[in-house]
Order: sequence, then C-alpha cells, then structure tokens
Amino acid sequence: MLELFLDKYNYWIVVVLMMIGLYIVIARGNLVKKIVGLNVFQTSVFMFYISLGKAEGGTAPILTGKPELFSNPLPHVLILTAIVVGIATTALGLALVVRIRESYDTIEEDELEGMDNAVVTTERARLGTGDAA
Amino acid sequence: MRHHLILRVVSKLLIPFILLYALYVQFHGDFGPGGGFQAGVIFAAAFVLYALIFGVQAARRAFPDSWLAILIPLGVLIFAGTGIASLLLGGTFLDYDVLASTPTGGQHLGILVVEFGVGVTVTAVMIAIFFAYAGRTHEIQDDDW
Amino acid sequence: MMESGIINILVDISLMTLLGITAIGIVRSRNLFATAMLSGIYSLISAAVFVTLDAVDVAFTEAAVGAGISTVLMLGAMTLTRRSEKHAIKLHIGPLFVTIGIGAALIYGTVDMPPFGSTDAPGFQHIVPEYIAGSRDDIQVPNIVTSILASYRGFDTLGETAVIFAAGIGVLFLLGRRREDEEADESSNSGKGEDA
Amino acid sequence: MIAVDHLPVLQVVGPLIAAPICSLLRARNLAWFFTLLVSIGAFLCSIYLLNTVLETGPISYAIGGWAAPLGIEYRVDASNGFVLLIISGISSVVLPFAKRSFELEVPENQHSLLYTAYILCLTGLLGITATADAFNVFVFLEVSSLSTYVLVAAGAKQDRRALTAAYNYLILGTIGATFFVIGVGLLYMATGTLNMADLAARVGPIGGSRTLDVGFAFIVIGLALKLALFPLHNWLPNAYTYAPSAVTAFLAATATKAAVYLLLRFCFTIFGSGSGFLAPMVGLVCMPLALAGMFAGSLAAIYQYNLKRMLAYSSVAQIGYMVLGISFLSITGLMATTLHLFNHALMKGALFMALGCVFFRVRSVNINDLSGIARQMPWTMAAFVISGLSLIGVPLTVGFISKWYLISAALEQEAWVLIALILASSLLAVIYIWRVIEVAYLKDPIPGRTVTEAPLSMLLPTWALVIANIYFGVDASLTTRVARMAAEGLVGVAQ
Repeated sequence: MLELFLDKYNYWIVVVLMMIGLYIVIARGNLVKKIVGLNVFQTSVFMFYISLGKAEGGTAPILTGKPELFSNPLPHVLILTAIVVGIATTALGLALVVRIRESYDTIEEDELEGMDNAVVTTERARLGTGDAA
Repeated sequence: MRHHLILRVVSKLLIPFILLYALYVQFHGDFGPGGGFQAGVIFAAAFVLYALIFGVQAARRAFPDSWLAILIPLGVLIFAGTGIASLLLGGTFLDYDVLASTPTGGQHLGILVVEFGVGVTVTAVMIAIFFAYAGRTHEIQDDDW
Repeated sequence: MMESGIINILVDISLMTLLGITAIGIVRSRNLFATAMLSGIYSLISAAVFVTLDAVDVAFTEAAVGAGISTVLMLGAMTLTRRSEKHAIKLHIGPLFVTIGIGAALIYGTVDMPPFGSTDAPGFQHIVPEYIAGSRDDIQVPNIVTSILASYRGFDTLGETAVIFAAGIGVLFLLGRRREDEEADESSNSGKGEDA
Repeated sequence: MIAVDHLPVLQVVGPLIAAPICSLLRARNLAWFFTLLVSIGAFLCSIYLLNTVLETGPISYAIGGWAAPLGIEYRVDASNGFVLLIISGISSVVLPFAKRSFELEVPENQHSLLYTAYILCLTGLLGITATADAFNVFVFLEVSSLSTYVLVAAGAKQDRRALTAAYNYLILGTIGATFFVIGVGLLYMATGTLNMADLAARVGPIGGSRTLDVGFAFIVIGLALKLALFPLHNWLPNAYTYAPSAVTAFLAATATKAAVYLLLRFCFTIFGSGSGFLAPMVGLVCMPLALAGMFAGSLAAIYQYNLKRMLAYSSVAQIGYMVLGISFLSITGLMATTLHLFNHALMKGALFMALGCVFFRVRSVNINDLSGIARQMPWTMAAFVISGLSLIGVPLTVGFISKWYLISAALEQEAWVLIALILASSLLAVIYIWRVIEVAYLKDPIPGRTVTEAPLSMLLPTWALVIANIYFGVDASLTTRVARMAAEGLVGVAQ
C-alpha cells in the first residue's frame, strides 16, 4: 500500500487539483472566476504532464557534456506549447468578459441568463400576438 | 501613480535591464532555459511597467499602434517564411538542414530565426492586448486600490 | 533511492499542499482581486513544482505567464468589470459529482501507470533517446527542450505562434475600437434585440 | 513540379501565411478578395490531393525533415482528404456569400480582422484534419477554436447574446480541449509516442491497460464536447444562432465535421485493434447518446421560433446520425458517417445560407416575420425547401443517400428498432421543415412590407450548394466510392 502511494502520490494530488479547478469552472457563476478556474485546471494538467516526464535522480534536460540521466524533455515541450495556448485563451476570454460587462452591466451567469430569458419571453409574446392577427 | 518619484526613478533604472534580460533570454535559449516566447513576455512586461508608471498615453507614444499592427503578423511571417525558405532550398517544410552550408549550421540558423519570429509576435501581441484593455478604461486612480 | 528520495517527497508534498490550500482559497474567495492574486500565487508555486520536476523551461514560462501576464490581464479586466462575486459561495452538488466522477476515472487510470519517476516508462524508452542523441550530435544545441521545440516539433511551435496571433486578433477585434465608437454604433442600430 | 510534393503541408501553411498578410490589408474589399483567393487555392489543392490519394494511396509528409515518430507527420488518405475537400470547398462557397452578409452584420472597420479570423479558422480546421500527430491536433484545434470564438462574437452588433454565446463556447471548448490533452498525455504515458500510426502499432500489443482506457475515454469526451454530441451540445444552439449568418453557415458545415473525423480517427485507426474498451464504450455509451441526440435535437427544433436556432438544434440531431453510424462498428456504418459528413455539410450550408439571404432582406429569422415571404423571395425559399427536403431524406437528394446507408448498416445487424427510430426521427424533421414552408408559402405576406429577392452574390452560392444537394443525390457514385475507401482506410490501418 505504501509502495503504491509512493509510486502514485504525485499523480493523485495533481488529479485532486485538477478536480478543484474544474469544479470552479462549472460551479461558479462569476465569469472572471470561471476563467481563473480554467487556469487552475489547465495548470494542474500541466503538472500532470511534467510529472510523467520526471526521472528519479535525473536532471534538467540540458546537455553538459557528461553522460547523465535526463528527465523526459518531450512533455516539457508539449506543456510549453500548452501554456502559451492557455494564456491566449485567457486573454480572449477576459476580453469577452469585458464586452459582456459593457453590454449587460453584470458578469454573473444567472443574471445574464435572466436578462436573455426576459428577451426571449418578450419576443415570444410579440410573436404570439402576431399569430392572432 | 504619476507622482510617485521613487517608482519613477527605480523603474527608469530597471526597464533597460529588463529589456536587456529579455534579449539575453531570446538569444540564449539554445544553452539554458528560455526562448522566443519567454523573451517576448518579458519584453512586454517592461512596457507594461512603463505604462503603469508613466501612463498608457506615454507608452502608446513609445510603441505606436502602427508598429504593433505590423509586428504582430511579422513574427508569424518570419517563422512560416523560414519554413518556405527551407522548402525552396530543397528540403521539406521547416527542414533547417538546408538553410546553411552544413546541416548543423542550418539547424542553428533556423532555430535562431524561428525563435526570433516567436519573440516578435509574442511581444507585439502582449503589448497590444494590454493597450486594448487599457484603452477602454479611464486611468486607474490610486484610491481605486 | 530512499535517502534523497524522502527529502524529495517531503519537498514535493509540502509544495503540493500549498497548491491545494491556494486552490481551495480560490474556490472560497468572493473577492475577485484576491482570486486573481491567489491565481498568480498558484502559478508561482506550480513553477516551483516544475523546477523540482526538472522542467526549468516550463517553470520559467509558467512564472512569466501565470504569475505575470495573466495576473496583469485579470487585474486589467477587473478594472473594467467588478471586484467581487455577487453570490455567496456554496457547494453545488451537480458539479461536485461531475468533478468527483472525472477525478475517480483519472485515479483509476493511474493504477496501471508506470511508477512516478521510473525510467522504465515507455516515454523514456521510445523516441526520446533519439532526441537526446540528435540534440548532441546533429543539432548541437545543449538545451534539448529548445531543439525539440524549435526543430523536431517546430511545426507545433508554428501553430502555437498562430494561436497567439489569433488571440491578438481576437482581442483587437473585441476591444480594439474605443468605447465611444461602439456606443455611437449601437445607438444608430436601435439597441440590443433582434430588430424586425 | 517540386511544389506538388509539398501540397499536403502547403494546404495548411498557405492559409497560415495568408492570415497575417490579411491582417495588414486595410481595405475591406481587398481583404475579402484575398480571403476568397486563399480559400479557392486551398480547395484546388484539396481536390488535387484527394485525386492523388484515390489513385496512388495515402501521402505522407515529414515536416522538418524528421521521419515519422520523431517529427510531426502530415498524412493524407481517403478519409481526411475527403474532409479537407469538404472544409475548403464549403469555405470557398460561403465566402462570396459572406461579403454582403458581413457588410450588413459586422461593423465596417473590423472587416480585415474578421477575415483574418476566418482564415485562421480555416487554417485550424485544415490543420487538425491533415495532421497525423496527436498533440499537433490540439494545437491546431486551438487555432480554429480561438478564431471561432471571435467569429461568433462578431454577431454582437446584431444581438449582444453573441457575446455570451461566444463566452460559453470558449469555456466548454477549452474544457473539451483540455480533456483531449489529458487523454493524449495518458496515451503518451502508456506508449511513449504521439504519432498516430505509431500509436496504433503500440496500442495493439499493450491491450487492456487502464491508462489507455481512461486516455481513450478522455479523448472521446473532449471530442464529444467539440462536436456537440448530446448532452454536451449546450454551447451549439446559441453559438449558431447569434453568430453572423455567413459564420454560422461555415461553422455548421465544417467545424463539427472536423471533430467527427477526429473521433473516427481515434476510435478506429488508433484504438481499432488495441483496446478492448472500444466496443463497450461505443455500444453502451455512444449509441444511446446518438439516439437521444437525434430525438432531443429534432424535438427541440420543432419548438423554436428563431429559425437559425431551429436549424442549430437540427444539427444536434444530425450529429446524432453521424455518431450512430460510428456506433455500428462496421464498414457500412462508417460509410454512412463519412457520407453524412459530406452530405450534411451540403444541406446545412445551403439551409443556413438561405436563412442568411432572408435575414439580409427581412432583418429577422423569426418564423412569424417570414409570413408569405416565398412570394417576395421565391428563389431563396425554393433553395430552403429543396435543402430542407434533403435534410428530411427525400429520394434524389443527398439526405436520402445518408439515410440509405445508415439503414443498410442497421439492416446488416438486423437492428429493426434502430431502423424504426431513424425513420421516426426523419418524420420529426418533416414537421419542423413543414412549419417553415407553411408560413412562407401559405400565409399572406405581411402587409406594407416590400421585400425583394436577395442579391445574386448571396443567391448564387446558396444555389450552388442546392444543386450539389441534388447532383450528389442523383449520382452518388463518386461520394460512395470515396466513402468506401475512407471507411476501409480507417479500419484497415489498424488491422
């Protein structure tokens, strides 16, 4: 049991962190908070990737001329790309939040839905009278 | 924050070093950690600092929108252009081997150029994003915080 | 393995605990300013984790991006939106079950994984040795991450540059014009709804 | 002549280089014309590639000169050659239409950025289709996704709900992409490779690994979010409803198709032989969800008053058909899916473009505002009716071909219930298309409203797709031949 824990504890903690991030995204109604949650979720996924590239007793994958044991550089490369993609998504998401705030004057999901549903109701009402006429 | 003398002096001293460091990160990526993306972010950070201390208008004058409009696409074009160049020189797309007389030299050249392309686009995009946010608000007042 | 192993594990676990505390702090905080700061702290601690896992390039980038740029963006967005969440923090059962289900699936998946730190994992046996040798002999760039990033998988990096470019275009599209222009635009267009 | 060898990569890199150039073009007509040229170039390129693939077999291209598992490989075979053709073809038809539509629906000074986003979206979609590298899929998926969010948000001038639609799409799309990344990470952990062919070769001998099973599940969930499989379709109706007309037509006909293709690729090429997980996952999970999506989507469509939203829900139902084809796990089922990828692109493209024409003149796509519109816009509504019939699956249209193969696949397995369900859901399509026909043809025009036929630049592209609906419905020999090769290729690599 202890051995299983020592073998896997890193992955398990990272999984829990991922879950917290994902929970923030889907449970919180504030649009900025959702983006923060997305960041936490993605950063945890990055840790998961990097964890699987770790070599016990290894060093950073930079050649020094001596024969050495390196940690796996490929996940590092993939995650560098993923970090960049993540910041790009954050920037765009926040820009959308700013625009939403400007046109709705709120960034709470339930209030936004309420306002949109009100529009739908009035549209339907208008269409209803259109039918009668 | 215009009246904070200490901030102004310290940042004036600091910003050149940040820019220098960005250049180091840009061109030293072959040997240590770093590369175009990190350099671009640091370069942009120096401008953000400048804008925060001396005002967005001053930063915009230092880095006008017309530059940004050219630099943002330029980085992508440099990167993709390297690929096209290697294609024209008889390799496949992004095959740096053919860029110089020896494959190793070609690889070095190719890596240097594409990292530079990444750096250009990242710097310009980050600054443009910051200006876009800043352009929609009134100056941030001290008592806002 | 044991001697240095235990120290590593202790460092690891304390960093991970800090991360957990920060993450829960983010869940519980209603103040968005604090949330943005905590999110920056989360990135900084993860950068430390990346260093312990030998990923120096990733740590560098995460620190610059997560703690730097993305915090600046959050704060920038916040000056344009609002500073705190409106609603009280309470537990949402549906999302909780979804996340627990997903977490359980992942934990189930870890059971057959190679042990943490093991170099017997397929990732170490296949392809990567060629990258290391190629980086030494063909490309002659000491930082293996750089040679994979810019050469072996250079096309990914081109795609990454395109993603950044797309984000830049997107933000300019959404926020590029001054507010006054848009207001003028909207008033000429008779408001929000679908006008018949 | 050397250029021809590089076409697989130029197909994607061409638009990728064109996007930054387009952002430099300030004149909007020039930006539009440039985008059109790029798109037509990509279309010609895809025709050449598909033709070559059909004659000589799959083409592999090693980017950076690094052979397959080391570097990133582009690999074009019948299945993704077909999808490349669909994407670039639809894009080339939509663009002439888009010019007038964007002029009305998007602020003037944003057009060059808008066309840049459009090209990037095209680049991303072509990139995820052409690549043979699992992680490269993610990168280009994000190129297309980020630009799609921008394109959807461009509808904000007409209706501010475009902004919330784009935001929700961004959140769900990013969750989907992150799930995909987790899945790819697990695959990498178990196999040590990212190249698809290499993955397929290495997944087989491992078999029965929980890491692989979970990785596969995460990839499928991530893609299901991207392709809007019921019940993960919540982002789609709003995104399609509030995006500008031309964007909706383009996305509805291409974006989900690329995601379906990826699902095919992962299910069959990579996991076809290896994981014992495929059959239960697909049989127990995908088939019920596909059926639920067919009915939930069609039923929801019946109750919509906004016709764009009605067609969006119909897309949810149509995605159900595609996934149903996959869940038969047979060549005929795969052919049905592949054919429906093509056919659905034709019919939904035409339907959304017809609605775009209506919006251009009437400024609304609410059903009551269309009263008697067929008398004022006869050509537009005729296009709507013909492609509507195709959506229902009437003989002599492409919709019939799709349904025919879907039912054949069910017949092979003697799944009578499924046949009944497929027919029943087609009847639901009759109801919602008939609602439109009834209002447009049988009611009197709204008094005092003078509406004229849509401009030719919008009508001609719409009719081009309508004619394609009929042509490939009457003579399906070409499409079925490609679909058969695609299906065999998808399964064959794994065997």
